[in-house]
Amino acid sequence: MSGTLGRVRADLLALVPDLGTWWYAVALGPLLLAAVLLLAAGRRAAPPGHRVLHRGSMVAAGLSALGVAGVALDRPVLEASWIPSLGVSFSLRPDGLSVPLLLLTALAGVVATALHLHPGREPRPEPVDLADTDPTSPIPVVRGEDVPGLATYHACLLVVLLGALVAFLAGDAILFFVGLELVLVPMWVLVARYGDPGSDREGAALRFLLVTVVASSLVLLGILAVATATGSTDLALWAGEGGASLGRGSQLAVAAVLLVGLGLKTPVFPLHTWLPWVHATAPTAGSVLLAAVLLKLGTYGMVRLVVPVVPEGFAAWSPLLAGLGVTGIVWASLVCLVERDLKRLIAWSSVAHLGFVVLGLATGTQAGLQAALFGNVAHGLVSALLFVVVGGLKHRWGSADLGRRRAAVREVAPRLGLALVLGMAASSGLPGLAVFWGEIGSLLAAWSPAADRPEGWFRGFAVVAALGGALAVAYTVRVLREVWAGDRVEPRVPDAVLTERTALRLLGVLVLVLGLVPTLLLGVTAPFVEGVLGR
Amino acid sequence: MPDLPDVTWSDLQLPSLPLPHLPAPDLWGSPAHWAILATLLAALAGLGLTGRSNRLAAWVGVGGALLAFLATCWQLYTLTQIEGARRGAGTIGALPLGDLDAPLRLLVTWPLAIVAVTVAAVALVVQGYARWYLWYDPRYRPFAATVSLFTSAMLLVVLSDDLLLTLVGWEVMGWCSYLLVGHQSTRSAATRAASKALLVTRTADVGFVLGLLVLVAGAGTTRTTDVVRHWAEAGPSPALTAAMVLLVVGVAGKSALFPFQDWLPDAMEGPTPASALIHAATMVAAGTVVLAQLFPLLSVSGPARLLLAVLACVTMVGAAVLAFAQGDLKRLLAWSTVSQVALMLAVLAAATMGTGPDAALQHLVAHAWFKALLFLTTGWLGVLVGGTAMALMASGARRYRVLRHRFGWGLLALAGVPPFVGFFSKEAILGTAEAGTAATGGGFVPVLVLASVGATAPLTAAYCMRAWLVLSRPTAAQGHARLYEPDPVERIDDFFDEPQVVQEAEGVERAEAAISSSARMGTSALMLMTLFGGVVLLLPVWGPQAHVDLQLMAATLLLMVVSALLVRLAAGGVRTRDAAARIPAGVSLAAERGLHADLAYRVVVVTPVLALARAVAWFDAEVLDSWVRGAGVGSRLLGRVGDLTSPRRATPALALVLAGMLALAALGVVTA
Amino acid sequence: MSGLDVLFVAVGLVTAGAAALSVTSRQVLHAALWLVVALGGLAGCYLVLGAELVALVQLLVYVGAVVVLVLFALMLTRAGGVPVVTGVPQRVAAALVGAGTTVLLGGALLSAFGWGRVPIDGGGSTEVAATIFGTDVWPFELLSALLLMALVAAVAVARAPVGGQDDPSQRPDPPADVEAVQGERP
Amino acid sequence: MIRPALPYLLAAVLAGLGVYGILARRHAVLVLIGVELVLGAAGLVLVTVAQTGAAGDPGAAVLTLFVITIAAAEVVLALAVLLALFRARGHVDLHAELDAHGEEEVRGRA
Amino acid sequence: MTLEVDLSSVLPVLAPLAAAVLLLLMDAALPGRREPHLVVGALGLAAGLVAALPGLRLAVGEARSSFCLAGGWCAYRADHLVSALQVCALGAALVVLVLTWRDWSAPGPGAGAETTGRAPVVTALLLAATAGVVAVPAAGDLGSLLVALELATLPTVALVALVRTTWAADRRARAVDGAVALLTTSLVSFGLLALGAALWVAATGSTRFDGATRAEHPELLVLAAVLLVAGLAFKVSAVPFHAWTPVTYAAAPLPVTAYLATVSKVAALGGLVVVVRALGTVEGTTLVAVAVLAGASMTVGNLVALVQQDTVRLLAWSTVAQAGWVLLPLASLSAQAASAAGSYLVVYVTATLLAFVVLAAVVALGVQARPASLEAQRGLLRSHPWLALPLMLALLTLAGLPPAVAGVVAKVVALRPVLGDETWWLALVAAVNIALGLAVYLRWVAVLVAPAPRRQAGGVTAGQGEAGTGDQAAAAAAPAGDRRRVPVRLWALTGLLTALLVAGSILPVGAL
Repeated sequence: MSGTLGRVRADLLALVPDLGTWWYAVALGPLLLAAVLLLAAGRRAAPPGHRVLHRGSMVAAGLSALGVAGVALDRPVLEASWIPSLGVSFSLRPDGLSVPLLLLTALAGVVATALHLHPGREPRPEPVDLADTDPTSPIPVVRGEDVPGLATYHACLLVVLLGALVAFLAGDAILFFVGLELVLVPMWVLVARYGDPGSDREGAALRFLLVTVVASSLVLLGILAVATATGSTDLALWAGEGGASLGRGSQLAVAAVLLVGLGLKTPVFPLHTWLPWVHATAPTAGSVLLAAVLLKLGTYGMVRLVVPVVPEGFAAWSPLLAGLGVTGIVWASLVCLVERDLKRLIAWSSVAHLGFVVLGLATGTQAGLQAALFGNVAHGLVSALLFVVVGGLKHRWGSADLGRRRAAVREVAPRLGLALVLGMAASSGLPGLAVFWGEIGSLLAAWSPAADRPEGWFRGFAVVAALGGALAVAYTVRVLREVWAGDRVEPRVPDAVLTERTALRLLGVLVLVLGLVPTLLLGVTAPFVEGVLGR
Repeated sequence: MPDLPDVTWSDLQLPSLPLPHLPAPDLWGSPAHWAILATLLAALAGLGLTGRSNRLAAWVGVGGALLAFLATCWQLYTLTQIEGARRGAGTIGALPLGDLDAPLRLLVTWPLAIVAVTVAAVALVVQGYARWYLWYDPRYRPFAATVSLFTSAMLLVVLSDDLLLTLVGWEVMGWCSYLLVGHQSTRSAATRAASKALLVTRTADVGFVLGLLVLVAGAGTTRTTDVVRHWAEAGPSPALTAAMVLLVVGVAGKSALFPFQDWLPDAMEGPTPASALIHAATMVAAGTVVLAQLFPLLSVSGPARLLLAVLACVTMVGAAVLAFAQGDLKRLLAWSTVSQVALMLAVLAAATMGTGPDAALQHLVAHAWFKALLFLTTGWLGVLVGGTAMALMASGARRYRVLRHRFGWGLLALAGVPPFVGFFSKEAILGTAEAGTAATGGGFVPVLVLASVGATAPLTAAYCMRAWLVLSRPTAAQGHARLYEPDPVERIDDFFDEPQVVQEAEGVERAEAAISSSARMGTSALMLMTLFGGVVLLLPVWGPQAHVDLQLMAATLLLMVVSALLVRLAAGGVRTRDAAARIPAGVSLAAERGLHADLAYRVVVVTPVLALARAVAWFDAEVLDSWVRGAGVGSRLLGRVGDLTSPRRATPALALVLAGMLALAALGVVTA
Repeated sequence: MSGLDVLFVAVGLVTAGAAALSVTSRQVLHAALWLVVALGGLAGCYLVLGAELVALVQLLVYVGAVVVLVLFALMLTRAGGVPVVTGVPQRVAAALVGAGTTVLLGGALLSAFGWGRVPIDGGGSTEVAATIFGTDVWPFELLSALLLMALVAAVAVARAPVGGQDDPSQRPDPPADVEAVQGERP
Repeated sequence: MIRPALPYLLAAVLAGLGVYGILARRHAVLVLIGVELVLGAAGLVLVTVAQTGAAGDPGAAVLTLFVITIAAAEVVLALAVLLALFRARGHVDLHAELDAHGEEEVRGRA
Repeated sequence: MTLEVDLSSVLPVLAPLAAAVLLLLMDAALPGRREPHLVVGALGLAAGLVAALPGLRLAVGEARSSFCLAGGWCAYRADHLVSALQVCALGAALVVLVLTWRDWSAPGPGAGAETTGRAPVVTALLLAATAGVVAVPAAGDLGSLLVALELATLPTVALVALVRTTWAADRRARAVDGAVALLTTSLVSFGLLALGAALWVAATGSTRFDGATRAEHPELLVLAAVLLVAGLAFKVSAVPFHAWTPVTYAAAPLPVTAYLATVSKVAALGGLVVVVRALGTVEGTTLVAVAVLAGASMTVGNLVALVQQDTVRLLAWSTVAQAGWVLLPLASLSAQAASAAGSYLVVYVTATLLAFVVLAAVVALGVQARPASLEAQRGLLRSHPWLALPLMLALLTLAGLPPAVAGVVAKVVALRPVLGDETWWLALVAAVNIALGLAVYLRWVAVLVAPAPRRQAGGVTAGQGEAGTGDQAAAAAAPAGDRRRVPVRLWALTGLLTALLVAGSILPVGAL
């Protein structure tokens, strides 16, 4: 079977035109160009209508996705001197670790740009008589609309994508950092300006920004410490050295700083409190990008900057990291049982999923790392899917408060309902859908961690994580019971529109494909994992 | 009692027939692939591609099941052509997980192949039946797809040679049961029951997953045969015991053993085809399949066996008693399922390596036939009379002659009356348990199992008798019965019709009065299997068997007859001929509510967990988050303080300068 | 204790005493006059140390020009019309900081150079002059620019209409002594 | 022969007195006096270093001259500014509010 | 004793000086004319700039020097870093000159009365101060350092005090207040500097900076260095020597504030670099003082900047914070550290200048009563995108956030020496301050990005001239409806500086 896949891949590769490093131009160029054009267009007194902006942005994201696909297949290496005095080069070097995330980013980009932006509006009034229905309550518009600042909105989306792609592609630590930082301001604008007007969006945006900037600063410290020790900022060289040029104390310190920084971004348990706020406030596309791309930067950073670079330091911290990850799983799942805001609930479930990812990482085994990488991508897909659904529902309902009375989604919006069921099922680790393999892999790895990890602790973590898995089902059931099932059909809300359907289909199919054939992804990451831990 | 000769099972078995050696070309993978893929693809296609057409969805669902059935039959045939009758097959390729070997392979052996055929057959019947049963249901399409998926998952469990694949099938079934039970999501009872089913089974699955982790971690592979070999070679160890105990807990959840039993009767909220599928051949029986696959490990870990035996025996007897007291036929069948599945598991606990686990699988197969038949027939009658409560069902078998044999044969098989299929499987179980007793010299577990089985048999007979008495009660006005008899049911051609929304009312009416040919055919097939399925159990392909103790058999049959007569006697004075009416009302009510297990769940698990969740949420918002909020507020406050205290006069500024200088200088001198 | 030591102690005591009075005197004018004494004493110290040129410059520039300038400023600003000293707490703090400075500096210098005696062998005036016009010509040139600019700036600032009580139309004359400073260039 | 400790001590005392003068006085001119004392202390150290052989080159003495001259230049400008201050505010109190506007801004907010 | 004199290498100092003197002479010869003076001044600065440019190409170890002794010591020594600082200072001064062109060339309202003190004088002062700034980093001995520093400081005091005669009397008085604040601090700092210099000589036995290798009294040397650093730190506005900064910045005319915030800082850093380099040659010395100063400056500066309501004050406190960043690398006392600080300073100066130029343009627009207040700039991105975008770029550069990669690289460069030394506590303080700083600048950016408020008609009345900055009175005099145009020279400056930052972001040159 894998032989067939390999052949298929070879055939596909033969079909792809060999553009070499020009792929990068295709992948990054449209984003940059379109972002600039959109920004300029938004400045005009009479900006173009939403159709033009929306389509332009989608075309840019689509083109870029094509380019990313080309990059993923061709894997060209670009090396150019950038800041010679610091020894920093502009090097783009995709590998088994980054390719899945690149593709995920491109996909998330297409989805995010495809979704319509709607002007924030007040929550729909609740029917006075709860038993009765309120046929006059307005049905919200879910198609494209002329929203003020739409051009800037799309430009911000594209810049976020650009930054994330750069970070994932970067073969140089400083370049990675630049990419990491590039996403912050547009994301901030997205939340602060286009977020839910009913909540404190400025506060949430600022919270996001400050937390992630503290995180970035710590990452920068770590990067610089390693850079001064090794005398280079080349990530491949760092990984090759395996921390040889750092003493144990330095490794511990660097690992601590980097892990705290990246843990804030990921986010890992006690540093997670910003995430639900931001998710609850961000516009749907922002949530999609945040979940599918930005959080990935944290875990990617851990795998890229910590695991191979300061192995000794990482090994020392990994029991703590794993413990925090596991705590996060249970913690977030418990909160999900009582959370009243649906969007926040989904955000909490993200925390739980990333707990599994962190647990896998911390085990230090190939199985764990593979599972973590898989779980990472799977979480990106699933939470993007869920945020598309939940964001859509929130717009339709006027708020995501579960305490409000509303029509059963299954009755009034079956397409959204199906996507919700799929997403929640995947989120609770239903096998055959993507998340399962990451979770079970993490558990397997945690039960038999690497030789230098305390086995007893990790087994305990595995037990707790398994319990967390059961809690995930509990909150899934809760959501489906409260949102999906039921007999109310008023106030009516429209079902998924074309853009949502397309996005949901795209994500749903991928969730399913990855769940059914996990080897597709595991095969891509395996060489990298072997290279890191097989030494 | 006269001295009866000893008979071993092999004496009863059919002679091995020489089958012609025909070429067995395997096109594109093995039949196992086909069986699983056909149903899986049917599920996906049913969800994604059928659009709004119920007819297409029906074709897809039934077609998938048919294909799976054919594939499993073909698989039986191919097994006869293979030396050793074991056949492995790969799936999606090994997972590249570094040191951990995860080949994800399938394996077919004779017993499992027969189980697979049974599963596929029941699924096929259920699909055909569902098309009729949900004729006017706007959600027929997702239902059909879910049934397909469910079938696929069960087949995967049955055919899997990899613990991961087993887990996949295991969990998917749990989810599908959620969707099927909660099919009528507008009814809160259905949603509640579905949630409960999923939650209870998934909670127990934590044990399953952990047990699996232990096994896999020890063996370094997920391949079941290798795991079994590894641990069997290693011999009994605490780790193995722990793993098996955990697995037993997981199985207990899925199979509704005590203390997880309560979800199953509630799951009757689902549509009847779903009940038939879940409770006859698939999910609840999956534990039996898995433990049978791991039987060598179970047999060497005493505590796990003990646990399994105790749980199963308690459940077996208790459920049989509760079944008797139910006021709803479907719930009676549900409790009966609980009891019967416990029977299968109990025999696994009692069996030794000498006898092997096949008696459990035999009972699984037998149970699949008759329980599916009973459920589907009950559903049919339910449609005709508008509910499944005993009061509504009364005289059903008299009013509708077409149902009479279906009910009668099904109940006879359930009670284990010869020559029905249940008789053979029960005898196999009794024999195996007795063999276990003999092998261990009267060990606690086999004795317990033997005693419980012995006790369950008459109890089963009793509730079967009760049901039959109610169903076959002479109708109050025989004239009415005549009215139905000339043309008992109308038929509809469901595979070529499409219910129209505008004709919904008419459709309902028709469906109430009519049965489709496919549904009728399916139940007929099941009926036949109930009668002749014993032949399958007598095939020479089953593993080493215990001998049959004719004395025991006779004693059991005698007990059954006695209990049936007692029930008849008890029913005598009751107008409805319902023996359960003799039970005090309070007891009866408690029994119908599953002895308030719900309350226990809520007190023991749900309330504490929710309280913990609230505490956690509060802590998170008020304490953990405070550092973020505090950072914001604090820095602004500090800034304000700094702004207000920053000198705006020259002299204080100079003081700051000089004091700063002094401090710095002192610092410099100290650190120099 | 050599004669030079005794001499220095004598001059030093005078200097220190005058300095102390100049920073404590409540009379503004007295303070300025005590400063004259202190700076003069300092020049004396230089003389004792054998640096005649520096002593001379000190006398000329400070006593002759700066202090005169200060006195003029005092008169022009009508003695300021403000309380002379700050409140007690600040004075205590000031004393602490001052004492700290003394301790720190004295400690550092004494610990570095000890209590021993050394001969006075500084270069003569010619050497200093040679250095100024030879080696240190660059800072010297810059210094001349500095003085020029200070002068220009002082004139401009003093003449600038600054608002407040001042009426822009009545521009006062610049301080008459500015040129005097310029004249004292070494 | 001389004990360099003596001039150093005097320099320290002068510097301390100067610092005290700077901090304890409100009158701008008196603050200026404090600064002059500190500068005097610096000069004394320099001269002592130059004259007791601690310095390798005669730059130390020249530096004293530079310090004195710079001080003079500063005093010139300082007095001009003080004059301007006096004309603008009617006092030369260094303890007076210099940033009334900012203060008012802050108070307005608080 | 022979002294090699190479006039071409000291031309960056001499050219502005000569121009200043020429200006004063011209003032005598051509009373009443203003433009020629400014042209001469600009030419002088430009000549200095051009003369300093070749220094940028120097390799490591090479230097353009003058006033050299046979032993290899030079009183003036400009290597690559120093030349870069000089170019930066001269360029920034040129920008300030252009910024202030109209102010200083325009006649006042009364016939013959001048708007700004005496325009030729202020120009001369600016030139002289710049010459001092340029001379500081090249100083080879304490004498040159002290004199050059004072040359760089004293004229700025006068510049603060010399304000437009058209301003309200109260406003002019406040300028004097600002001058007093600057003056007193600079006086005391000079006292410290002098003491430090004396101790330095006592410790090393030489006034020359190459003599430090044979320090006989290391503890004395450290004390001297601390005093020198303390004396210099006031100029760079490091905490606790910063108190004058907000007062003076808010009081001085906007161009002068810009000058203080940019060119003056070069002098301070130049002095620090000289000291640190000299100290770096001494074995086993550390300067915790610099680390403490850096940490305290950035923290206090950012915290207080966070609550400011006036952009000039915000920039003042941001200067304090940025001073911490400039000082940060110097905590490690290495040659690399000096370059790092220099690089950071260059980026900082460019960004700050850009911010001030845009601020001046906004003031020139005169649409609000208090154009420098933060609220007045709400919605600037909508109303004047081509002003707001450069301003945002400048702010992001100061914050160190992409797309202003130049700022990121500057932060990277500044942090590297600290991490090379593994001074983790300082690194962590810096990390926290990146976030704090971001909050500061993004608060401003958020105001720019926010939707514009509804402007009530006639909200501005003439006479509300007490607000923060420069062309206030004139701005207030204009009725609200009359939207004045931004002068071309401001556009040119904005464009130039933006181009510099953008170029630096695309192709960051990194360390010097």
